[in-house]
Amino acid sequence: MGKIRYRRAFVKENIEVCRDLYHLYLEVDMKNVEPGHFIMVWIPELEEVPMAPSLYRDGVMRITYKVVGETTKYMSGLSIGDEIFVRGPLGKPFDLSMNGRYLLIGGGVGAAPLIYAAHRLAEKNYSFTYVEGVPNKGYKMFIQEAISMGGEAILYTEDGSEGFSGLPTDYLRDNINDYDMVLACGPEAFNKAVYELCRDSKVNCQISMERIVKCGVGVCGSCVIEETGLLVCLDGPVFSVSMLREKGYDC
Amino acid sequence: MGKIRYRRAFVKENIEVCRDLYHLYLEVDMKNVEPGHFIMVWIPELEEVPMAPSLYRDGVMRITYKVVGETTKYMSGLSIGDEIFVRGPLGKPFDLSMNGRYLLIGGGVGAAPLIYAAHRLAEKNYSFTYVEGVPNKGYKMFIQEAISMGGEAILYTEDGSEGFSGLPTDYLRDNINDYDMVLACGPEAFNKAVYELCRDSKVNCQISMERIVKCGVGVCGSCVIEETGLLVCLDGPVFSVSMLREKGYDC
Amino acid sequence: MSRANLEVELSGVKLRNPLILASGFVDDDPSLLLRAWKAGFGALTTKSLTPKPREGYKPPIIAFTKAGYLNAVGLANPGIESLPHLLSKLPEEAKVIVSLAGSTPEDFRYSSEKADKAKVDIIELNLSCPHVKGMGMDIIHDISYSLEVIESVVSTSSKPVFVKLGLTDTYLSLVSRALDKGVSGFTIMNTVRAMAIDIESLKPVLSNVFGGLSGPAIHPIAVRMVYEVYSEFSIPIIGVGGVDDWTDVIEFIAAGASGVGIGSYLFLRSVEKIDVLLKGVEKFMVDRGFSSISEIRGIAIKR
Amino acid sequence: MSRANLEVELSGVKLRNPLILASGFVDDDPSLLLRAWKAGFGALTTKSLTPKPREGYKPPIIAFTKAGYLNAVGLANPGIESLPHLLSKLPEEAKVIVSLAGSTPEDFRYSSEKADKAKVDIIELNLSCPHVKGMGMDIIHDISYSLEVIESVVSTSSKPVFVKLGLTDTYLSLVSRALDKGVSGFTIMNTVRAMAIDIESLKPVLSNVFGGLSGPAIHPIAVRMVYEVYSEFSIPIIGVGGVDDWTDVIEFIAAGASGVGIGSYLFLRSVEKIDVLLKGVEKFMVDRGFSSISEIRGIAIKR
Ligand SMILES: Cc1cc2nc3c(=O)[nH]c(=O)nc-3n(C[C@H](O)[C@H](O)[C@H](O)COP(=O)(O)OP(=O)(O)OC[C@H]3O[C@@H](n4cnc5c(N)ncnc54)[C@H](O)[C@@H]3O)c2cc1C
Ligand SMILES: Cc1cc2nc3c(=O)[nH]c(=O)nc-3n(C[C@H](O)[C@H](O)[C@H](O)COP(=O)(O)OP(=O)(O)OC[C@H]3O[C@@H](n4cnc5c(N)ncnc54)[C@H](O)[C@@H]3O)c2cc1C
Ligand SMILES: Cc1cc2nc3c(=O)[nH]c(=O)nc-3n(C[C@H](O)[C@H](O)[C@H](O)COP(=O)(O)O)c2cc1C
Ligand SMILES: Cc1cc2nc3c(=O)[nH]c(=O)nc-3n(C[C@H](O)[C@H](O)[C@H](O)COP(=O)(O)O)c2cc1C
Ligand code: FES
Ligand code: FES
Repeated sequence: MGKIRYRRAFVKENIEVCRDLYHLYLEVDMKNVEPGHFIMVWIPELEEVPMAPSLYRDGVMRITYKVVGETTKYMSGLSIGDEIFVRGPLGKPFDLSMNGRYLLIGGGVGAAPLIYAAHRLAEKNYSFTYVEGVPNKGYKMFIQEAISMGGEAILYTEDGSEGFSGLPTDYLRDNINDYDMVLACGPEAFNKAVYELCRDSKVNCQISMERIVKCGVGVCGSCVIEETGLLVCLDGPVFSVSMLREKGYDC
Repeated sequence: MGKIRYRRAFVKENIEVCRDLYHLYLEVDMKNVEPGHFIMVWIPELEEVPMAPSLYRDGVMRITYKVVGETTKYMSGLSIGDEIFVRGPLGKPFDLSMNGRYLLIGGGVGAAPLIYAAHRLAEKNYSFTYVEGVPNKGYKMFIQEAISMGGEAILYTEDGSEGFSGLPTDYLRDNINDYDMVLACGPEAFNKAVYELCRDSKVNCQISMERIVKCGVGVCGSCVIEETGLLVCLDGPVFSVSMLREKGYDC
Repeated sequence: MSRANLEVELSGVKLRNPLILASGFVDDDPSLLLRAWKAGFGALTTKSLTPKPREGYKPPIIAFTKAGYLNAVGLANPGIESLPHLLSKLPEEAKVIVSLAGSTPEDFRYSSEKADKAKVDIIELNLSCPHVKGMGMDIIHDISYSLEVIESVVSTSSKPVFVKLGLTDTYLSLVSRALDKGVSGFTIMNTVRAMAIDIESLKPVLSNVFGGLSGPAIHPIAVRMVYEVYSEFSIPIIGVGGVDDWTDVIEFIAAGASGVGIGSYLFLRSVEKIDVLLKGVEKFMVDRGFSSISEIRGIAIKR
Repeated sequence: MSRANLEVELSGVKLRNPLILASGFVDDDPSLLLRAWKAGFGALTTKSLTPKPREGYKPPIIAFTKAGYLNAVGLANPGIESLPHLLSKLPEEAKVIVSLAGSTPEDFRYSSEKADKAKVDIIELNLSCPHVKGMGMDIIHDISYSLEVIESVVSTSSKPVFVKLGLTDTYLSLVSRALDKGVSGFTIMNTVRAMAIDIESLKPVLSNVFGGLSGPAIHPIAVRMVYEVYSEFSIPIIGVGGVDDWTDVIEFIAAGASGVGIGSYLFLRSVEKIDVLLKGVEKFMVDRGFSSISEIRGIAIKR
């Protein structure tokens, strides 16, 4: 019970990538935060929201977030030294145990847990390709970081302002058979497209899903993936395509 | 919290030593019951009373008890296969770590934890003398047992019907300087006499004390040793003479 | 291992075992209810449904304390009209308790008329939510108002009606008077109003400040209430509160419960884990020579 | 480590720190009270004393549950006449709260007159013991009777009078009306009526069947009551219930308590162990830059 308590997190940096996209660096002591895990970020005056760290190393957690509403707006105004509160880690992370060729494919801010996964894969010397899809070049997040780890990194922009023009799912469609494992995270439509491609080509795939997380611990039912009975916060957020299929995500 | 729960104890034997003195053998699974520890014996229809086992080995606990009131009377009527309930172990046991010459001196049923201590000392190959004081030869409890372990065993009867005539404290008075450590347990007057002898001759001594134990876990105050602020159930039941002295047992 | 019969009967409704999904736990989506049924519950309780859908409070809606959990979900629910949809995936044989919440006798009558037409077995009136003004404890603290609510449902419904009690000074007299009105049984108990302050921020954790305490903390209170009600009235009871392992299930039954609600057990545990409880209960029965749950029911009552 | 000032004031009584030995814990013998004082408490509460000595219930008088403890001591106590003896070993500077129990206003007046003459700083009226008929919850459930009891003491006593509350439906209105009668503060809270059934024997553990739940289980309820009372009335409060580590002490103070009672913490722990709590509180204050307890008091109240 007493397990899930808040920890104080001190803002070290809060960097604007582009108008509504930020990297927040937090000094916080938390054990065992793996790629794909999420934490709950609590702003006592406002709300508590789920975030999947884009890195956690040496007591510093990076949260890459998009301003979409009140809480993320508030976060964008945080300054160095401010304190917020986090609890976690929650959920089940990516399974990175298989030694093989990984494709990491992120839609928008969904890239956050994937770049963290890339770090882990690089540490293990597993080969990976990192594909990031963003609206335009201003939103480019982790391409440089992926390259510096020795991975292959491919950018897709919707407006063609840099890298390939189009959606990262285009890459997946064309190269799916070159990989042993696909890791994906993005908006629902993106995830669905990844799901269908991997289901049909029978490639191993894990997708980090997003729903409204309220309790974060599997009791309120808010984060259910319709039709499947699966809970994002407890059974996920990372699900294998085969699990989703078995539980009726197709319906 | 959940720690102290009852265990079912099955009666294996309930042997009458003499009119109001019995050995009760219980089959019960309990961890780490050491000589000097006490357990609470619960008869759901009646009461719960403290007892210091006279042996615990291979899942069988021996309780040597004297019938003094309702609960012990009830216990004397238990038959093979009956079940009662026990919780523990509670309190602090005898410290048997010193390698030296031990004198174990028991008054009446107070001999119970001492014979258990004798077993432990024998296992360690420490030398000991076991002295038991009882009203008459019918009450003789553990003399044979002490001898069979290779210890010296001396009986005192109040009526002189066997062994030495008189009180075991007589033995202590005369031989106190032959020992490095005295372990004692008996009625209050006996304990007090042992206390004074050991205090004056500065021999190491541990005495197991008796008071009314109600909660057994240090909260109700019922088992206080007057003047000292010491609790039999939590600080004891085994106390060193130096601790008793420091806390004002003399007053 | 040999088997024991875990079936129980609750006001004429036969359950395959005494475990009942408590109201408010992963029970507001058809696929979640189906999953819970497949996990092996004897019956499922829906989230408390109000005449209109409710949003509920903002997160944090839960807090962890040393001995239990706090929640202030705020009766978030999809509304009574969603009931047929909620039950749409369940197989014919599934047993369902619909939980109703509201502010007035009219609210409850409105919802119970809908419930009456749905495939539900028991109607449970939640009069005891401790963190929504006008919808829970405010009702049960007022016995005559509670009786009006109860009457509005019992008088029109064809299903057995249970009242969900919270901890109040006067619940025993409510029980007695509710029985006179034709209530079939009681669900005992709801959470207890409580709160937690986070030591890092020095702020109340719950966005609503106050919430309901559940989990092991309240179990001894729930056992006492079940025991008191059963020893006085010998009626059908669902014991809920702090079941954390199979011994707690047996404890409720020994105190007089026929059904046992499972709620906070599901914090950080998937519903399939109730299997551990079922196996534990069955093993206990076999080991101790009980062949049916009814042999254990109320066995601890001291007369 | 640098130091923080732990002193607090409670209705004009200065305590060296906020920790107060709760009523009923190793407090019915002069040597035990002395030991507790030496262990470092800011004040000591006596066992609830009745006009005549009481035997109390037969063991088992305590039970262990997963989340807390149950007790049914039955108000065993040496009687009010023993008060001077009980306090006889304490040094001049020791702060003492005498707890009184009884059935009638006359009982309380009788005892408080004795208490008034003894070296005590505060008189606490225990109106909330949950397991003795006619002596606890039976009083506090009846507000006007409680007020009679309170008046009988307040009207004659020269000492500050605290009322010890239990969890009841109406405690906030009792607080408001008791303040009108001249009560100085409140001790919040007593144990909650509860029980445990032993799974091995399938029998209630306590000889009295029902007892009072204490320990971590009730802490979130106690914090809520302190918070509710403090935010409404801003009066002196002793928070008691489930303190298990220093964070619980801070939580009580942040909710509005000035003093913090230590009770179940002492299960299987000697009184000297409160040192750990004191050190923890002090370290927290130094780390977080608080120089006095009053800076933390009520800090969590949301306005
Ligand atoms: C497991 C998981 C990991 C996530 N990781 C990240 C991340 O790394 N970076 C990032 O930018 N975003 C992440 N999100 C999404 C993020 O939680 C929401 O963007 C955030 O909650 C919006 O809060 P708000 O108050 O600013 O917006 P609101 O005003 O509350 O709502 C704006 C939008 O956000 C969605 N939303 C609101 N609350 C939640 C919630 N509790 N859970 C999910 N979605 C919500 C709503 O559907 C709405 O469309 C993650 C979500 C989940 C479930
Ligand atoms: C640590 C400890 C270990 C003990 N070990 C043994 C043992 O191994 N064998 C043995 O025969 N006796 C032992 N006793 C004493 C034993 O607990 C009492 O004889 C027993 O409780 C009497 O219960 P009753 O109901 O039969 O008698 P009652 O009718 O309750 O009382 C008879 C007498 O026993 C004493 N007594 C009653 N209840 C208690 C109690 N809870 N604690 C202490 N004394 C009590 C009373 O002072 C009274 O003189 C031990 C006591 C303590 C404190
Ligand atoms: C998150 C959560 C939501 C709840 N929602 C409801 C509800 O909608 N209706 C209701 O009657 N009880 C509700 N409850 C109370 C539970 O049904 C149950 O009575 C209580 O939690 C005690 O059982 P437990 O200790 O097993 O959780 C809720 C409890 C929790 C923790
Ligand atoms: C063994 C025991 C005895 C108690 N005796 C009394 C008492 O005599 N008078 C009283 O007001 N409260 C009594 N209480 C209640 C405590 O003072 C306290 O209010 C309660 O235990 C909650 O605090 P805790 O959780 O820290 O124990 C007793 C509690 C216990 C466990
Ligand atoms: S957020 Fe509550 S169940 Fe997932
Ligand atoms: S028996 Fe209660 S303190 Fe020792």
